[in-house]
Amino acid sequence: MNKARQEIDWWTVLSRAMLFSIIWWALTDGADGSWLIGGPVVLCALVASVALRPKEGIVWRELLFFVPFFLWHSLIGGVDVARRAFHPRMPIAPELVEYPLQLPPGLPQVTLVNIMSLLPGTLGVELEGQMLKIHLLDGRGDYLSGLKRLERRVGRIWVESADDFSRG
Amino acid sequence: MEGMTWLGWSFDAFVGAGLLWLAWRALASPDLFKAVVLFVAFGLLLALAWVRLEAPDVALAEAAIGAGLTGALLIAALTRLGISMASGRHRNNNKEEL
Amino acid sequence: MAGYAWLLRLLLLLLAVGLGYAVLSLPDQAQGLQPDVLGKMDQSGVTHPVTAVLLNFRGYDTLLEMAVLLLALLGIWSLGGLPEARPESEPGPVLGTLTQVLVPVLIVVAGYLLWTGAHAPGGAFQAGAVLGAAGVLLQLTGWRLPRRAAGHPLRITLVAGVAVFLIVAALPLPGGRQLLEYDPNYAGVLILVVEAFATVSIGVTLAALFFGADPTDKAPK
Amino acid sequence: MTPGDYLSAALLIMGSLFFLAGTIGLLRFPDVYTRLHALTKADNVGLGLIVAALAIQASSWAGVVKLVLIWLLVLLAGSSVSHLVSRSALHRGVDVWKG
Amino acid sequence: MQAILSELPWGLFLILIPLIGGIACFLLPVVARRLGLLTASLVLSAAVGLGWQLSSRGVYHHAVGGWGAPLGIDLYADGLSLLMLVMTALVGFGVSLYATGYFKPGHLVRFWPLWLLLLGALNALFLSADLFNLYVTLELVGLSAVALTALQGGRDALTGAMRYLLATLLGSLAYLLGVALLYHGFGTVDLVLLSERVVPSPVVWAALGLMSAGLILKTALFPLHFWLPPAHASAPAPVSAVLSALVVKASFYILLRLWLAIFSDISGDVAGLFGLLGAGAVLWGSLQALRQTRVKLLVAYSTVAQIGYLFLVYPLAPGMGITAWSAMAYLLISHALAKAAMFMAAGNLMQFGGHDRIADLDRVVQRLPLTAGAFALAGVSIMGLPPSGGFNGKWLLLQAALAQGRWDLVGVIFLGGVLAAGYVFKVLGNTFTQAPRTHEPISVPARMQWAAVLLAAGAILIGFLSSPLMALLEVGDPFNINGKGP
Amino acid sequence: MQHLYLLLAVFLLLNLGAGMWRVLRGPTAADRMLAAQLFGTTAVAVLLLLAELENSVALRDVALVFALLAAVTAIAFVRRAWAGTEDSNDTR
Amino acid sequence: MSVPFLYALVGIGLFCLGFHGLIVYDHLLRKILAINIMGSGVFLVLVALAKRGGEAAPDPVPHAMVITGIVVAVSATALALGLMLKVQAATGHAVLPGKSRD
Repeated sequence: MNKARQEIDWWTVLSRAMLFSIIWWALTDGADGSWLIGGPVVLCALVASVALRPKEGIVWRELLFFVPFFLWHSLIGGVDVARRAFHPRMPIAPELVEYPLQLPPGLPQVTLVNIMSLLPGTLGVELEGQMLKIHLLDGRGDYLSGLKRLERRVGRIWVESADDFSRG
Repeated sequence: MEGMTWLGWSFDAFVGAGLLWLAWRALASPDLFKAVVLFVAFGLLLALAWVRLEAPDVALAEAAIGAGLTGALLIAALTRLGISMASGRHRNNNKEEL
Repeated sequence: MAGYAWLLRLLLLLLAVGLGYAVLSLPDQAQGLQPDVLGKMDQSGVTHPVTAVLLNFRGYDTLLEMAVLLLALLGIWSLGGLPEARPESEPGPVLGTLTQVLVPVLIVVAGYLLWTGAHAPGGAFQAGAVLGAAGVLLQLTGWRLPRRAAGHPLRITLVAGVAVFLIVAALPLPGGRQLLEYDPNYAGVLILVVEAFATVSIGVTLAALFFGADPTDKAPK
Repeated sequence: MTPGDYLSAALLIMGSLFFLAGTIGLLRFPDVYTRLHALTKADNVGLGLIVAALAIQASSWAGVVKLVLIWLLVLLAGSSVSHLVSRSALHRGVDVWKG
Repeated sequence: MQAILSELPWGLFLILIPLIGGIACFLLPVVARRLGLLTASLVLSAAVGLGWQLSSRGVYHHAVGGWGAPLGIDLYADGLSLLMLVMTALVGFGVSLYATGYFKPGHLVRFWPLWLLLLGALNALFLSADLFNLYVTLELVGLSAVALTALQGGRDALTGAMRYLLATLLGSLAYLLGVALLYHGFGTVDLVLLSERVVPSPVVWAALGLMSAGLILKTALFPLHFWLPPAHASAPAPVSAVLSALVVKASFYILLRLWLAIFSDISGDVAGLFGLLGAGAVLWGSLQALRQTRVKLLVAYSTVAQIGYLFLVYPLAPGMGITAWSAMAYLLISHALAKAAMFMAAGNLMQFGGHDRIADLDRVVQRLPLTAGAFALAGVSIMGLPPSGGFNGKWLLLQAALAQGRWDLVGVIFLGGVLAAGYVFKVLGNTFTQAPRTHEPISVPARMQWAAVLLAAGAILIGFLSSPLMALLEVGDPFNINGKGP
Repeated sequence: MQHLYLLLAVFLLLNLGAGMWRVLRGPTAADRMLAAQLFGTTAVAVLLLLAELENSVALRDVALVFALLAAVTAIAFVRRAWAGTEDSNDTR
Repeated sequence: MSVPFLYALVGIGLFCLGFHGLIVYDHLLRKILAINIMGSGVFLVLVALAKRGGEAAPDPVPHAMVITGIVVAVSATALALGLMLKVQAATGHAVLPGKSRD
């Protein structure tokens, strides 16, 4: 009955309040007096956000490490696809493969699918249980090791999977 | 400054021509879904026209309505009409019935 | 039939040429109300001209315009339920997450557009539209208004914008002043109150337009 | 032009080229899935580079955060949509193009 | 007391009361019926209050927001606006009364908010002196009218409503483009200021064409009447009454205002065109009405014809001034009352017999005497027989035509009257006879019959009220009789 | 710098025009939808460039709204129009 | 001819194109699109002509009018789409019955 209420995690609430406040600050350019409206608005967003997803746990340090990794690889992804698009003979060999996931369901898996679509050669097509169908732009190369590395890094960001994917 | 004027002109000319072309195709294409997508694109281009005309208020309204609501409304209506959105090779499916 | 289409096109071409000629015959200088608007800005309660026109100088139009929006919803509700789309499948975790992230951000941005309307482009309608998009997104993810909120709470939210606007508009009347004549000292606050309610009402109305039928309707045909 | 301006200009031009690549891919690639690859990756990198270029020019930190926010939103929307579209294409039995 | 009453902003009440009433009916469906009737009576009293105010203090003027004309929006009421407002309040009250008997509870709950918003929108329209504000009210009127048409569902009503919606939107857009051109040409959308600033130019010509075409389409003047019969004939009876009596008059009113304020000086040729179309409408509409086999379609085509008479006034006005304009005033109000009564009577017949086929009307005179009487009374006014408002209108029109030697128009007026007699008696004749297919009557509530009788009697009564009506009409000199002159 | 912003805006606009070819050709509805998605992203870029050109906060707000709502039409498409598996005719 | 006039002419063009579409095509969805395109044309004329006269900030009144107009257009579109669905449910077709103009 009080399930939702019990599950409220104050760290989550606080971090999200911070996040929305930062967004508000960025939007209003830190104008004076904007908080008179900003306060209630951030509160509304917070309520909606908690109602939709009561909690999640991020390992902030790992997220910070992840950013340069992601930026670099998405740049590579862009260059890769651009190269294939511009190439006169269009060197692609698409393939649909299945990839067994180690990540727990929920945010970790969703993050993986979302990020995968931005990295070289991979596109997350379908998520069913622990099986992920991936569309590869070029099935000839070694995509498996890259995927495994990505999965590990994504796993470390989230509290629920951080222990299983810790460094070492 | 000469170059700026010229570039601005060509931008406006492309937007204007694009608007007319999209409107024409949206009305004339036999596939209703195509018409809806073209109309959504028309709305987005119109937002650029408002920007060029120094009407950011209108552009904001157009962006919010055109990108968020009209497209969704039209697509939902199209689905409720029961029009199948099959491939282009099966024209008979998505031509408007009479 | 071909001859007829040809004639129609010719007539429309003539119409276009005629209208185009009329437009081109206008002088190169605009002769609008811009000087009047700028001259009265200090009494309007806001510093952004478009907002001043929308909510003060021509606020009466905006009041009626909100009635139009409400009316469209009443019209759709009175149609008595639209044919249902095919039953929806599971939204899937990716869409669910997207909605969970976007909806709060949409709320913040709507609030920002409302706030910024007082001195820069933005305002109640734009904010309401963004809020409405959040409602559409929720519906597309499979979320439905809880039953206990679908009756009076929903109806009150839908009319709140018009109702508050009407009240604020009528406030000066007992004092012998005109409809919508704000005291310049309080104009800013009053406009903000009207806009805040309008934003919520517009957002909810747009989302309800997307939903289609009165959610309390027992048996949509 | 300051060194920052040169950097911005370079980033802007590169970003636009990525947009071009996305469009070329959209036109040349053979099926929905491959076109999705082209669109999401190239356009998001393109927008990222443009955002980076403009961030260099930005006058305040709030402006930078706003630009990054816009980019992140487009990234999120782009990757989610590409997943959703490819998923429903698969469900509807759109075959994968092979050589 | 009297001082306070004459100070009250009655015009604003006419707009605010129905808006508030509509919202209240939406929020409290349980008491919607009582609220609706209360609102309709309040609107009627506010209209009376405004009339009293006008007769004692001259034109009503209210600068919304206190800004004044070019920047703000002005509300304005003179004799002409008052005529429309009183007409709206009278028909509105009758329709409200009638609707409580006509609709089943489920539909009635949906009817009230839509109808009260329409009432408020009509009042706002008749009170506005601002072209863009008129556009907004025009859309408000159009959308609520369409929603009301489709209220009970059914194939004909839905397709009729759809056609109506497209026509009304098209008309509004043409009007709006005209407003855009006028604004950019002369820097204001206020009617009074525009009338001072307008000079003949291509922009005015284009605006004249667009706005006239759009408003004529919305008024359903021949040959742009194609959408009217299906919508008016298939809508629920009280809605048909409102559509024919009030809604088409709204766009006509705007056209008239535009004409008087701006366009009459610009072009006299267009008046001839209006007269021609009006004559076409009278003849074509009457002939079509004669051909119909269903009461409601017959009445709907009769509306097409009667709208024609209103346009016959334009070519006669320059020479005859007040005679022609008074004719128009009589025709406007008597047609509104009579046509509303006719549609209500048709609704009663439909409820009574379950159909409205003319040939199968089964001894209605004996079994539904009040309804048959209402139809007959309304018919007297529509035909233009004395003593009735319709007679006064057509008599004045005839005088104007005779005085100017417009024998063609005289012929049209006569022929229209004869044809009207034909279609009215076509219905009445069948009410006496026993139909080949008899049917079991379904009882019709008394208030539905009385509402029709009251409005029909009103149409007759107008004929006796010529001097007070004329006095009111001249408040504010809406037709420029004393001002610019012909 | 100003020249470059406007030049690239024109370039991106032309790019969009080329993308419209995909809307016309299809072949599946999803292909058409993709082009609309391209429109959204590109419009954000064009708006950001124009915002820089005119140094206008408002245009950045327009871009922000575009970015936020770019997904809505596509999601409506996926959830309403292209949901289900009953039609397996479209092979491409 | 300056930029505002260019856009105003495009607006006129859209108005006429939409008008043509409204008359010529039978499917109600297309008619609704046509009405919307006509509306956009009118709005374009309103806003474009407000920018005449070059460098000064444009007249805000037409902008406010267009925002009002956009709300009205959305309301009308939503109502029209709902009505179209009901017409299709009642008649089986999303076209108006009667004399088809092809």
